[in-house]
Amino acid sequence: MALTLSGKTRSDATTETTLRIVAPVVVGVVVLGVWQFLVSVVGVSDYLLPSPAAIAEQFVEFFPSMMAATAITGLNALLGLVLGSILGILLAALAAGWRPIDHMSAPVVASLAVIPIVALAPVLNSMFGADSQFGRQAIAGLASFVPVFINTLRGFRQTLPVHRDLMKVYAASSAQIVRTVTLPTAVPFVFTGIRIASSLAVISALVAEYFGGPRGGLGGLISTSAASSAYPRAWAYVVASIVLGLVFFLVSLALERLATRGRQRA
Amino acid sequence: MTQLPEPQSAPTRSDAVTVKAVDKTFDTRSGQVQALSSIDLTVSAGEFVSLIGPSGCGKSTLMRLIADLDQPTTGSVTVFGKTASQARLDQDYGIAFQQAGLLPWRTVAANVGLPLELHGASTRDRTARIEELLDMVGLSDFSDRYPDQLSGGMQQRVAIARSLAEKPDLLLMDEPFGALDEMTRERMQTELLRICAETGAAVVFVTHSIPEAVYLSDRVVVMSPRPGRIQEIVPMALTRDPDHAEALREERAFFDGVTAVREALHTGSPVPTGARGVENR
Amino acid sequence: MTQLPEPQSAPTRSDAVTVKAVDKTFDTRSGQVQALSSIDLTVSAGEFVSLIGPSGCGKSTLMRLIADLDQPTTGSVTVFGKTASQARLDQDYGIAFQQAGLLPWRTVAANVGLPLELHGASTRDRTARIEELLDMVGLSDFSDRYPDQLSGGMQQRVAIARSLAEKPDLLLMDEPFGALDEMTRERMQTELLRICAETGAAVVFVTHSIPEAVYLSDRVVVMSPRPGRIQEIVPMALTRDPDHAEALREERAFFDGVTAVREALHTGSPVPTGARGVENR
Amino acid sequence: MTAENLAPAIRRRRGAPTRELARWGYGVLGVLVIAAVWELYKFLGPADGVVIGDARVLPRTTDLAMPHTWDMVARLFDPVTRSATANPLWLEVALAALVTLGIAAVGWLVGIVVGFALALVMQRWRLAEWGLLPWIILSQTVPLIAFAPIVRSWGSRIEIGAFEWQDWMSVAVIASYLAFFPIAVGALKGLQSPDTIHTELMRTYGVGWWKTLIKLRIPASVPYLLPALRLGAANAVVGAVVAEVSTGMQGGIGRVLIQYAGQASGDPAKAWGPIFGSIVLGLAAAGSVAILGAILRNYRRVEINA
Amino acid sequence: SGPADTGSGSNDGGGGDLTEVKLQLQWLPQGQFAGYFAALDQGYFEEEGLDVEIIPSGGDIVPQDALANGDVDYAIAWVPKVLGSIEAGANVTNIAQIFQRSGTLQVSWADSGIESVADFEGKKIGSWGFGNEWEIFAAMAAEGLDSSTVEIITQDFNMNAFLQGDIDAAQAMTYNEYAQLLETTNPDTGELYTEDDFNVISYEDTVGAMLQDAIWADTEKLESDEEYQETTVSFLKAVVKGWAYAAENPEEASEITIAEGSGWGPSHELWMVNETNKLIWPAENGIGIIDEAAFDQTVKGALSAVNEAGAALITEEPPAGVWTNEYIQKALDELEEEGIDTTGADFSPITVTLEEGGN
Ligand SMILES: Nc1ncnc2c1ncn2[C@@H]1O[C@H](COP(=O)(O)OP(=O)(O)OP(=O)(O)O)[C@@H](O)[C@H]1O
Ligand SMILES: Nc1ncnc2c1ncn2[C@@H]1O[C@H](COP(=O)(O)OP(=O)(O)OP(=O)(O)O)[C@@H](O)[C@H]1O
Ligand SMILES: Cc1ncc(C[n+]2csc(CCO)c2C)c(N)n1
Ligand SMILES: [Mg+2]
Ligand SMILES: [Mg+2]
Repeated sequence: MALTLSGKTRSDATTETTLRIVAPVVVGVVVLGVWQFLVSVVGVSDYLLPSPAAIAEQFVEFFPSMMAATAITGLNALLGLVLGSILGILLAALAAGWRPIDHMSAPVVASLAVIPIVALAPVLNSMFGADSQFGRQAIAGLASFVPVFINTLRGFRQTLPVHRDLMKVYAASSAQIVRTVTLPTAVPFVFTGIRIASSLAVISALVAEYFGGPRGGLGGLISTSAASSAYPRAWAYVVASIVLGLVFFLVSLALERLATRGRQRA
Repeated sequence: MTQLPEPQSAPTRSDAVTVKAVDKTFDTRSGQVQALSSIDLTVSAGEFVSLIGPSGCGKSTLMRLIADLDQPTTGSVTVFGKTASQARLDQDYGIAFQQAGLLPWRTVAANVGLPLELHGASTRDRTARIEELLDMVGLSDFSDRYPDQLSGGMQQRVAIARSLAEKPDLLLMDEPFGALDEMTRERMQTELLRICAETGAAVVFVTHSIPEAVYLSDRVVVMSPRPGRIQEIVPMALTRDPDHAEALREERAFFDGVTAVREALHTGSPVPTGARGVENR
Repeated sequence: MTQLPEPQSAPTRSDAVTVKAVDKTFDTRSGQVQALSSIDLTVSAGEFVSLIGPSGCGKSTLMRLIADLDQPTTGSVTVFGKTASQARLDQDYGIAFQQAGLLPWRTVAANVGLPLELHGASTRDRTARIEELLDMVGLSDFSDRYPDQLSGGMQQRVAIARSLAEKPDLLLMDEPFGALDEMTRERMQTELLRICAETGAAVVFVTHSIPEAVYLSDRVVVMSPRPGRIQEIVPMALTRDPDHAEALREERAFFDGVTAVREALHTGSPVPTGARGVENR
Repeated sequence: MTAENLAPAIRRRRGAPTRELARWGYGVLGVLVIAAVWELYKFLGPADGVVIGDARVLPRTTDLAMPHTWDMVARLFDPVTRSATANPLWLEVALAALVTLGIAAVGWLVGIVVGFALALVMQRWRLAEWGLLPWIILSQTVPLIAFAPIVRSWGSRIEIGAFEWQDWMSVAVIASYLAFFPIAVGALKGLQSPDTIHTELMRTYGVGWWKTLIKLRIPASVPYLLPALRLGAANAVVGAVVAEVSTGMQGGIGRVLIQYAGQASGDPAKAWGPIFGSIVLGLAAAGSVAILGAILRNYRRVEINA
Repeated sequence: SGPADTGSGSNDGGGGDLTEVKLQLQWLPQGQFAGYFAALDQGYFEEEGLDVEIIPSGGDIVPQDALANGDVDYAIAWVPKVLGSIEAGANVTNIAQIFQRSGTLQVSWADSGIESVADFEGKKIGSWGFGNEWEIFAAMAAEGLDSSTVEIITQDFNMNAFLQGDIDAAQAMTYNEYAQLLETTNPDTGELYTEDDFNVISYEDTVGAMLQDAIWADTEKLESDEEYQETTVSFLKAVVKGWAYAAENPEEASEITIAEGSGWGPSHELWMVNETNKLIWPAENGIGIIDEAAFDQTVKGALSAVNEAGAALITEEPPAGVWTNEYIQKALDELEEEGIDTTGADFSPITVTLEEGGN
């Protein structure tokens, strides 16, 4: 079946839309099924990697705490994402407008892109205080900053020469040029950056919880549960974090689609 | 062959464009490139002048100098008696490029209204003028569409409407129909002639197509390759009657014009009829 | 106007292409699109046939059916007496598109040699053939260059050399000169005629340009818009003499051919001379 | 790209070497500016930072929270501990970084194999793309620390002949989990990048999927693959460092990071050594992909915005 | 006397007969585990016919799970954490309670007024998490406080959060984090902090006290595998000798752990070995013997502790056979015969002066 689909240009649109949804669901169900089968029928040890059923059970049992934890981590990730994105956009605007800033920021941004959270978390906790969520938000912010900055800067460089000429022809002021051409051109790129940043923000906020700060977030609960061998519960929290990451990703994807709606790509 | 003396235009209005002894040299990584060399050209008000020549001969460069998108290395460019820069600030010309260059996030109406908006026209004036312009290019029904919902020909018509927004007395067009298919192109040409007749604007028109240049122009400026020079200026003797514009294309005078421009081009070009062997081996 | 009877080609060789009662319908999101409707066409061996028509009339689709890049909904396509698919596997045709479609990471020589390499020709045979082909298109000095170091016209010549690599008896060309400027285009046309004369290949040539079709073809197939049909087949009566190929463009017979094709086109097209108003308002 | 080359506004007159030098100069200047801002804020800012409402929006300026930049640098050249045999800090960090680099390289290679294999499968069967790609994206939202015990446990069960699972292999596997993602996505994009005109050309030559893959898709994927490999390399390093902490592996920079972080109360500048080390490590890993890019430069004649 | 090589000399060709044993630690190599490294270094394991590999762990490795999964043969872990694992299905047995006392402190500033667990109410209480927090919850439960009455803050690897006032009372091990405080300069005086600067609540003095470092073995193998039983006794004998060595030679022991990759400075390491010794010695009933009362108190505390997510550590009594003195007793008996003191009756700690930064 897959064979015939790949080669031919049989563009049955509705089939495609359906398959695009059904295929991943089938893959998911099959994997979960095989996993459950291995655990409950073949008898593979479910100690470290519990069965889907056991995880689901814990998920239901701890649902309220799951929600509360998701809210805490989600808020940190969101604030970090917003903060990092704003910083990224502003700095990218500076770098686009003034090349020395671009060159000067290059090594700093490259460094931020390769620095592990483990390295940064204790330092940020010391600097901003372990009793506030700010350290985690800062980490999520730094993680978001990098892709937003890179993509926004690229976006600012995408202004078509013909549009630039046009603005000059109209004797437009710098402010007018930015408003009518530069910004609208960059917007889809900014949103692409935000989409990439969204999952990073969640995972960073979550991992940062491993390294100090107030408790109650998903990361802390995953580690606490795992430390007392409550693996089904730990994985239930992992599922919650996946869902959180997915929500962030889908929302930012929707924003990106909205921002690029009705535009042809060059 | 030397340049023909320019025909004197009607003295009632001042000249639209005067290019005097212009040279243009670009600095590039691999050294200097002389794009234009001693260009002299006058375009009278209301006159339609085409620039034709092989790729890289400096047609676009010349047009950009007139539009003040670039400055000549030596020589001067005057538009309606002012400096090119002043003419640009005064919005004395409208311009259209090969790519329509519409802003994809604006509707057709908003694209056409862009120059008006930038220059602070009131919303009411703008709406009225946009309607008028879209009517002129036959796109009234499409004012709320986005550029990507239009065909290439329609997009180009929007760009032309936009270039006319400020009722300029001079239109600069750099291969505006280059991306269109032949049939659409012919239609657009006819339309452009009609619009020019309506508005009385002078036009500097860059093209690669001999028939297009012949069909549209009062004079065809044939340029030779680097360093770009004016090879010859061929005056056209076609009688323009907007109601029979199409028929023209099958007239003897038209074919004669084509032949004249072809020959002027081949004189300057390094690859005339018999020299093929030279290039191939 | 109905289809003219096809002129009988020399019976010594079988026909290059036979298209019989072909319909082609595409399924799209917004429903079915009929691209071609009851197409009948025969291209004799060694014959040069152009397809011309407004954008979207199905020229490319027809060519793709012949190349077995797509299958007809009904009807049959035969190439040298075999099915299109068999002909493709047998490498009975060479093909060139509007974009040269060279592989940017391969040198000119490696691009030309690609089909030979894929079909397992020995390195020695390959080198010899590549040399021959580059010589034919006049690019021997450029064999070690990369495509991005060539002008558009040169790239297109490489693509043509590549399409000739396996000495096909049929060349399929979809607007191969569409992206070139008029002057380069004219040179390429002349060159193509010479190559065809040398190799004796039949050609199916898609174009938007009337002069190009007229200049190159034995017959011009004029197509009408959706659903794509053959409007008329215009035989050309130009005497082809490779040594005076260029002069042809300024002959009466050439202009007559142009007029004939223009008229055939406008009969089928919904926008003839006077009907402009219909589209504009 | 070409549009940019032609755009007059962006053209520069200076020669390439000068420009390159200026770039580096600005880069160094950028780092110095950060250091200057750090010191300036440390000098001017209140000891307890700037607190608005409940949130401390600007950091504390104590030596504990923000050591002097010169102390951080000077600390690099002091011995790690008082013990007579102790190496200078920078050497200790460098040795650990090399260990991590080796492991990350293995993780990167595993990531390449897995990522590329997935990309091939997804390119070959569209249904596979639809079915797998969402999960591949989702996989990166799983905190990898959740795996550490599983990987170590499953690994320790592998014992084939003389081969025995080592601690560092667990770290490499976890590192590859981060590395494979950009490579799978980038390779898929790259393999799908050939224009229809090229794929159809191959079809007119009557060649099948494999030959098309080797002659067309793989060479065409290079411009997409290189940024993906660079991202993958950076991810492999980050993954290796985190996995070292997670599994408690000895000898790598992750271990040094937590060790010195634990000593930060009494020796605040010390903790910055391995932080700088991990940055240099990441930059080196990502930068080494540039060498690959130079080797493959003929395949990058068409640059893309990836 | 330096790293003596009593045992290493006997490694003459008998290497092939050694039984391979893997020991999983609960953290990175450091003085806390000096006895095991000393036993390795001094060749005590080899003398017992064992080829021991000591495996350190990091943040996410749970030693008792590595044991339960069969990855290792023995594991060091705190009793309350293992109780949780046992309820989750781990089948492991405590075979030697090395630490007789809890080494956990809750440290606050001398002027903070936090002098007992009852004072925690409304305060920011630091803990590392990772299952190290159950003593706090158990102690609070005994005072009628539940986890919602305090704000629990996860501490990271150092004491900066406490030093900077982010938390009111920090969790600290006598042998590690407390030393970290004492080797930090007080910015007000320019001198190191002293014990007088802090209030110290020791969980050992509360009902929340729980048993800590114990050696755990695979229950099933203990029951069915005779070879494993023998190995266990041999293993414990070597371990006891190792700890005895550490008690007598804290300086050498700390050098051994530094050589094994502990990254602490020398004075910190020595402090750690010395404080660890204090948690082990003297051992009235013999080192490693499990005191039933202490174990029951740990179980009781574990049953009463509920964390802030509402999860309990355990909900029912652990099964019988969760601990046994059988093997440690056998090991001690054999060692007594060899004339080794296993109670440390005359143990006396040394005095360690901490240097700045532990150096
Ligand atoms: N900004 C620039 N920097 C350097 N060289 C330039 C620049 N603009 C144009 N040139 C060079 O000047 C010459 C003339 O270019 P121009 O674009 O005016 O030619 P053209 O006649 O418009 O060609 P085409 O028909 O291809 O549009 C060319 O050789 C071109 O490479
Ligand atoms: N793969 C396809 N799926 C759906 N519709 C298609 C497909 N290919 C072509 N069409 C439609 O078939 C019609 C004919 O297309 P075709 O490309 O053959 O036209 P053409 O004559 O080559 O046009 P042009 O001159 O613009 O190249 C068009 O309406 C087009 O939209
Ligand atoms: C990431 C991480 N941080 C702290 C601990 C806590 N911890 C476990 S054992 C021990 C005492 C020896 O210092 C301590 C503090 C941990 N397990 N993992
Ligand atoms: Mg031009
Ligand atoms: Mg086509």
